[in-house]
Amino acid sequence: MARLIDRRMGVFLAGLFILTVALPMASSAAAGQLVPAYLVSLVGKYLCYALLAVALDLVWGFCGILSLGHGAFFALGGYAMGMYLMRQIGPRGVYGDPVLPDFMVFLNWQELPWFWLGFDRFWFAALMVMAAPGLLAFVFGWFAFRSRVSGVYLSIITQAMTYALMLAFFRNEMGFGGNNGLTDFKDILGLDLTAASTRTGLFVASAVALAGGLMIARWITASRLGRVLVAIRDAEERTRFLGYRVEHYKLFVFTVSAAMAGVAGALYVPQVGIINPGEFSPANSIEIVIWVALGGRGTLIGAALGAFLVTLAKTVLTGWLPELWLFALGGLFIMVTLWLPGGVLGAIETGLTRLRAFASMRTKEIET
Amino acid sequence: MLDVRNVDLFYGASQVLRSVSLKAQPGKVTAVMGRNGVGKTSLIRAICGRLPVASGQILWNGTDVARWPAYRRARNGFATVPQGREIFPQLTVRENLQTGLACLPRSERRIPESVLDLFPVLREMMDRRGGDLSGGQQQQLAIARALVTRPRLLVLDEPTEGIQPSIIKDIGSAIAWLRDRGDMAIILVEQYFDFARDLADSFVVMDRGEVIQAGLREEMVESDVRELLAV
Amino acid sequence: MKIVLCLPFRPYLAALLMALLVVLPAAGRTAGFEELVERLPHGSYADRAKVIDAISRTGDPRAAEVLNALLEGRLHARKDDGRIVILVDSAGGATAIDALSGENLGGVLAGSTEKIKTNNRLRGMLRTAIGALSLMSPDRETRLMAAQSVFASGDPANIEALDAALAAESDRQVATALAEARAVAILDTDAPVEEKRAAVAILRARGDAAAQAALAPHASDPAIGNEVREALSRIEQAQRVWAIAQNVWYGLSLGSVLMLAAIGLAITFGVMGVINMAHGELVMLGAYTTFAVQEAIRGAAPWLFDWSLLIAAPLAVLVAGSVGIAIERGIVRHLYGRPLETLLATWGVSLILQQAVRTIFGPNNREVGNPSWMSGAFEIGQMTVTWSRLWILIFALAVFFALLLVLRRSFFGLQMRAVTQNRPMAAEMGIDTGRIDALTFGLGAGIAGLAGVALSQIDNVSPNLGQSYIVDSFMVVVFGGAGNLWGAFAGAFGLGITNKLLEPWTGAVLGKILMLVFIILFIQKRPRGLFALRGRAAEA
Amino acid sequence: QTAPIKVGILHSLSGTMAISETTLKDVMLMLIEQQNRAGGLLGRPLEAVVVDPASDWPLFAEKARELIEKDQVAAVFGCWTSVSRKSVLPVFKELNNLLFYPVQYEGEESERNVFYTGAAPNQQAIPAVDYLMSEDGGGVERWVLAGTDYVYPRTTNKILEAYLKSRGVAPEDIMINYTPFGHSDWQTIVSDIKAFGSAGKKTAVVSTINGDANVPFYKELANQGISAEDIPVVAFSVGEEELAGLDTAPLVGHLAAWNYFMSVDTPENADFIAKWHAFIGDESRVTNDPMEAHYIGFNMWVKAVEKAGTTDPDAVIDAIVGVSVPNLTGGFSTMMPNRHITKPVLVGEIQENGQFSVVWETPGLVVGDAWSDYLPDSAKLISDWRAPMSCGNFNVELGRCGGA
Amino acid sequence: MSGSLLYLSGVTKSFDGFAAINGLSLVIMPGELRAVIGPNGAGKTTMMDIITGKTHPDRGQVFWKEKVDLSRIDEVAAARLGIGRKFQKPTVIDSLTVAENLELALKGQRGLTARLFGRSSRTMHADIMQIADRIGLAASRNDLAGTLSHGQKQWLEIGMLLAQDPDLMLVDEPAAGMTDEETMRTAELLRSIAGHRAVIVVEHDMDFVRALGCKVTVLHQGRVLAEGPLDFVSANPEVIEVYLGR
Ligand SMILES: Nc1ncnc2c1ncn2[C@@H]1O[C@H](COP(=O)(O)OP(=O)(O)OP(=O)(O)O)[C@@H](O)[C@H]1O
Ligand SMILES: Nc1ncnc2c1ncn2[C@@H]1O[C@H](COP(=O)(O)OP(=O)(O)OP(=O)(O)O)[C@@H](O)[C@H]1O
Ligand SMILES: NC(N)=O
Ligand SMILES: [Mg+2]
Ligand SMILES: [Mg+2]
Repeated sequence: MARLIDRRMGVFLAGLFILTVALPMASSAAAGQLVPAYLVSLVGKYLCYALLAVALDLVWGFCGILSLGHGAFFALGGYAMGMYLMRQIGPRGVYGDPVLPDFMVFLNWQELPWFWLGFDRFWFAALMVMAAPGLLAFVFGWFAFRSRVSGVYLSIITQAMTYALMLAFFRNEMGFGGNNGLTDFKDILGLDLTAASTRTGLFVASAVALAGGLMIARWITASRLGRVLVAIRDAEERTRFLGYRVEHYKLFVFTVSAAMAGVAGALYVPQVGIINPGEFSPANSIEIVIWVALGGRGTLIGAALGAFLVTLAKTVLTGWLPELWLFALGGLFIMVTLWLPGGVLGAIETGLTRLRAFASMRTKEIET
Repeated sequence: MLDVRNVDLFYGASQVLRSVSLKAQPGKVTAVMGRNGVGKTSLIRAICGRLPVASGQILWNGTDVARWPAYRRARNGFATVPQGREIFPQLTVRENLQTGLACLPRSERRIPESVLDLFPVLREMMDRRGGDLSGGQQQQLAIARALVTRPRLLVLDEPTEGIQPSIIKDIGSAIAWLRDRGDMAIILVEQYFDFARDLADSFVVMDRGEVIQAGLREEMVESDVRELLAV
Repeated sequence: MKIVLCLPFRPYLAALLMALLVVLPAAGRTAGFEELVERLPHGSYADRAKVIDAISRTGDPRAAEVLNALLEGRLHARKDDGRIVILVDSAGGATAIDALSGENLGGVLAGSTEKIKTNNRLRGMLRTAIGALSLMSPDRETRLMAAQSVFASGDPANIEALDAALAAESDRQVATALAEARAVAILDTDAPVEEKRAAVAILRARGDAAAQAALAPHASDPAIGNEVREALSRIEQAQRVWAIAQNVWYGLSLGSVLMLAAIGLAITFGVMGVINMAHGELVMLGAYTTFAVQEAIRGAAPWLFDWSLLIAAPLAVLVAGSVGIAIERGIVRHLYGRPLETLLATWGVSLILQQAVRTIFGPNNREVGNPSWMSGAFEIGQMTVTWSRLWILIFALAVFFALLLVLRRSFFGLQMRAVTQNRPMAAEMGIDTGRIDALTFGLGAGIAGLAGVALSQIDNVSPNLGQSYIVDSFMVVVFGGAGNLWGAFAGAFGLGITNKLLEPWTGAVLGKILMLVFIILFIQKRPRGLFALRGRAAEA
Repeated sequence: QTAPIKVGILHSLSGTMAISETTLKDVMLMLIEQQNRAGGLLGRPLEAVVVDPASDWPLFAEKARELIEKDQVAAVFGCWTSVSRKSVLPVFKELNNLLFYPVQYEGEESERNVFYTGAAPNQQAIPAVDYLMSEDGGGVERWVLAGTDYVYPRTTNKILEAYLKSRGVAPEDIMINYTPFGHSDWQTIVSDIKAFGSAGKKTAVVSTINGDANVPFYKELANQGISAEDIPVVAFSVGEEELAGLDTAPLVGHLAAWNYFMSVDTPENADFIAKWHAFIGDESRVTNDPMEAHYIGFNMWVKAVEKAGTTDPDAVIDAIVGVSVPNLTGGFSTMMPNRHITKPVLVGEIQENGQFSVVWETPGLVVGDAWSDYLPDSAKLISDWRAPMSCGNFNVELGRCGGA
Repeated sequence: MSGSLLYLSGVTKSFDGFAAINGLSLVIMPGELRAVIGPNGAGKTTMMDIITGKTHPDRGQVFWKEKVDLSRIDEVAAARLGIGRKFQKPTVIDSLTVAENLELALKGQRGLTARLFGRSSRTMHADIMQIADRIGLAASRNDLAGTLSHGQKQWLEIGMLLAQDPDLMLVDEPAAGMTDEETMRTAELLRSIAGHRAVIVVEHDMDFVRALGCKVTVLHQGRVLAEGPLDFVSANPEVIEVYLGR
């Protein structure tokens, strides 16, 4: 365990813990709403993104698989949760149909499609949250890795995958609500989604999931298996000659990562209140890559920080500079690449080292 | 003539060259020797301009070129046969040779026959991709490519590595021939002692980034040098 | 649940009603040409239809011109005295000609006349009427158009006119058109069976969808039903073949668009290995350059309009190319050896470029017109080929082969490939890598700009233009095999044609999905694209 | 008390929808400025709070929450796509605020907190089809329903299909075609339309093609030489703004159905256009239907606030039903109890100058119908947010409100 | 061949019509040390590619322990059968340390779960230390392999081969870039290894080959030109002509 939590991870988890405890408290009525209540869900959303970034960093940073389709796994997890939430509405839909969601009613669907069955049960949905993206990743990866598709070729076909899914989910015939997606959720596990306590619960769940995701990723990468992953990233051919079934290793992390992304999506949906095919858009997946690159690839915590920072910047800037924010965000991306080659985390660490060196110099000076 | 003076070089925080000095004169071969990892290649790279030196001078006919970009040095007569060959894998053999023409005025942009005479195997492989050649063939191509630029300073980093004996002899005589033409200064990094001894006019022996012995061939005692190269 | 609220106080509705009351009785009796023309501005569209019909029957020699002016929206009523005038463009504005007397009434002020409105139905009628009236026109083109519009109407009332025209016609093509128009009309009369059979044969020879539509109602005619059915099945067969040809053409044309969009990327990404997310925005800059050029031309030198694209093309290369060079020198240069970070930085660039264009040109679509040589279509057999698509195809091929020549045959091309394969070694061979890098990136960007000029002819010119092509461009380059120009070529046309052959079967949405699935599967078979490098060289 | 009243503006200023929505942000700023010049509201100045939801649907919800919770706006004017509206809906319900939605949409919705100032299908689609069936419209018998594959076109086409069948159109005379968002290669579809239209019966295209795809669609129509006399296209999403990106000369005669056209000749409209040009500083900028919808919606809100004497949402919601304000086509629009408004329906023909010329209009105003009469499950529902019904989905068969 | 470890029979491989290997036959017995020499481009590396499953021959068979046909399996399977390889161009995992590179190569489980749950044992550490010592990299065992010099990478790769402990080692030009003394050390090392396992060495350094003191196979144009003790083959006029030079 000690090896799992190094200093960096320790500091991060401690920070996360403080945030998890402090934010709901500060926003509660009891504390006189030190911060607006909506921050709980907002930060919860960031945490989901951070988990997604960690999932991508696991495959990209440690195994060299640049997936430009991770948004698809996130979205599938989100849809699995969304379907559960839709079924929870029950007869409270506008047409009062006890089974069919509203979008099916007005487009004349007569019965629930088979793939919606079971989603009225939470355990089933929770399983599907991981199983659906996991299975997709497994099947996709099985073929791609076995055929030794790698590098940009792999990146582009993952992009093709998410793009194809986006188009498919846009189709109303698919039975997932088309462009409008799934919305107007009412409650989860019988708890009112608009209640502050539910929100806090989801927020805490997201924090726990992020911590869990980080630990799992850390456990994998710090294990002896992690070394194989790095070997694959740096010299795939060579690793084969050492007798490692490269495709199995890739498949394993790819699937784990997809399931992790699915969990992130599932926690995201009840907090933002909608899941729609836009989540499958290639641009979304590229954004995930951006978070990781900005935070520091191959560092896990950097990925989480990157997601947090970029989405926070987006929130702040879209409100503060609605017509100029793209300039600011674009400029930020350029500056980070040019001036912070190790990403934000790298910069923080070099900064800290310098500071420490400076501090120790000062103490020495004082001593002498 | 090339005069390297007190060059320091770092990879990040670790210093690999410490105040290294070396001279190379036209018509002469300077051999650089040393065990693995002592900094020979790093020195070569500093001379060619691939790596920036932290301090020191690289004088080329009196001008300090230490801050010049690599291509400018090449255009002023530097040519390199790097360790590991560094053939352009997806260019054909002919195109690999043609890259050296960038140093020459437009009117002289031709591959000289003399270069191909030196390595006849390349003639047969003109249209094959460089990356498809065998290791030894690539090494020959790398030397030929350097010669296409009509250098006045030729730097060879372990040119016999991976070459069959008969061609090593050919390369040896080629270097001797180039030396004897008298217009070219040659720096030869070599671990193959006999080969170096036969060609060199002067020696530099390095250890841990420093020159530990230097001098003319006549001044060098074989057993001493072998001693220095041993672990 | 629908409630219609009537609000009778709406003023102009009431006025319309009044006008109706006045005009309606007049339409009943036969009237002279002049009176009919005077009546045109008044009444509803239905009334106007009756008036037009009556005018075309007067046989008045002025009828064709008046109706033509009405069709083209040049027939106006003067507001002060109600005189009907035809407006003709003249230097410094419009000149009015009295529709009845032909008297030149001099220039008119904007707003002093009111256009006599038409709608689609009236325009259809007008075309037929004008057609019947201009079958004998001295101008060949006019006669041809006339024959075609009479064909479209299929009105037996025109048979006499057609006969007369046919007798006088010397041009073969016009004569055929007249005969076809007559054939359609004959089918609706009770002409003798023999004559009808001949008509069926003529239409069968014509063989297009219009002939099919004309024949179809007579398929169960007891007299000629057999011939008609036979002719119809022949036409259908021929059309199936043409449909395939047509789809292949569509595929080629889609392919040419994909190639144009992708080919710049084949250089920056395929050859240089820079994941250039701003590629689409460079295409967009080319399109906006075209817009700016056209805007300038519209303002300063309208006669140059047909040349606008030729002027825009080099400027687009310049604009996009310079931006490309700026991106390379400012950002990408520092990131060689860190290819994935170029993704982050160029994504930033793309955001900035998008927003910059939005700020400068506004968020809306901008209008880029087609020069006359890029407008319209021509037919090859039963296949329609639009000029814009044909020119884009030619343009794409020209760009492709020019680029191929540069890369393969020029010394610049050689240096460029050497630099991208091993930058430090290239420098040691005396190649100014910085310059070559900048020029290569600039070349890729410039070609993206060229693509923008072409795309402005068929797509939106909006800040989103680039985003809509970037994904497809990457697919094309990778499908073909990065690093190989022929790969981009084969990728673009392969995907274009496959897509267009799929589309009629599956519809556009499913077609696109299948296309993507196809790419995914294809890459399994050829993990390094269609034109993959093989052998050791590829691994090195 | 002179603390400003804040008004939220929730329109995308970047991303794919910026193309349509940016103008709506501008028109809102203009309306607010005018209101302030006229003395504000309840003696307080109005203050616009502009945010950019960036065409990102979940971000719409986030921004809506931010506007309401952080900025404490009194009402929000915003959204274009249905999905963005769906995304923010729960937020407005939960936080009990007002959303004015200015775009034509598929209907099937009636929420207490949302005011639909754009057209419902019965205020646009059905009258347009009626027109085309009429003698003046060319007596169309064969129909191509072409749309982008998403909910608005799907629903509208479902309604139209049912409506056309109820008017005796045979199923083989209806062709339905869907394309992806941003579809740009229309060669195949346009030639299919041509083929479908050459069967002898008068054919028309009803287009629910979404914004971006329209330009290439019309360019292809023009290039393949489909003239409005042969096969007219009537569009529900193409207005003056979309035409501004096109050379309209080859498109003359194609149609659009809206509740407003810039060319409408009324003093109110002339005044509006003049003010718009002055505000935006560009004489070439056009106006369009959703802008009018915001004009109406804003004035209704102002009037309701004045009536209620407060900006308190509950009070305004109660006050606004029945409020009637002038629209720009020479009449008045009234907020109905079902949260939709009364509007005239106009059919316009594209002119060479990029404007529409009105060729037909409904004799009176049409009330927006939240629940289509042509969809079986929806026909049973009516909406009336006044007491005692107080719901948006009263089921006449069951005699009670559905859902929660 | 009875009792053979490796048996190539009539193997042919062409690239775009050029026959790199042309009817090559070769037998290696268990524990044998064999030197393969031959002109540049003779097909030595290609032969190793074929034995390790990287390249599949157009014709001919490659038998492993008389049973397994190596021409049908891939590199991973070949490695798991016990065939280890050092490349002509040294390839190590740049962002792992020397010790980690060795650990990765260390004989043992290659399976996913084993590596995920397994922990490194004391004996593994000892083995790694011992090998690092043997290749002269003990001091730099915690340096990243990417920062090693060319020759050091050669050594590391040899070390990885040792760690793998295969039945057959294919060593492509191990002495390239080494000093003469190191070259001799390498020869000694390989000699000591042989016996327990078979070793095929490709080298152009005749002193080195002599030091190996084993049977020599001369390859030329993809087939065996001569075979026997070094002195025997180096007296062969054809070998002198195409390879050694006069
Ligand atoms: N990219 C690098 N980063 C950090 N250190 C490096 C790098 N390249 C080489 N070194 C270190 O620098 C030192 C000198 O390396 P160099 O390649 O110059 O040695 P060399 O004398 O050429 O050795 P060889 O004979 O093995 O080629 C070595 O200790 C090596 O570990
Ligand atoms: N993938 C390939 N495509 C084309 N030619 C190839 C390929 N692989 C090898 N060759 C050719 O096959 C021949 C044999 O190459 P190989 O590398 O096996 O030689 P070698 O005996 O190892 O030479 P060296 O001693 O120089 O390393 C060479 O002429 C080489 O050019
Ligand atoms: N509501 C619309 N037009 O999406
Ligand atoms: Mg070296
Ligand atoms: Mg070899």
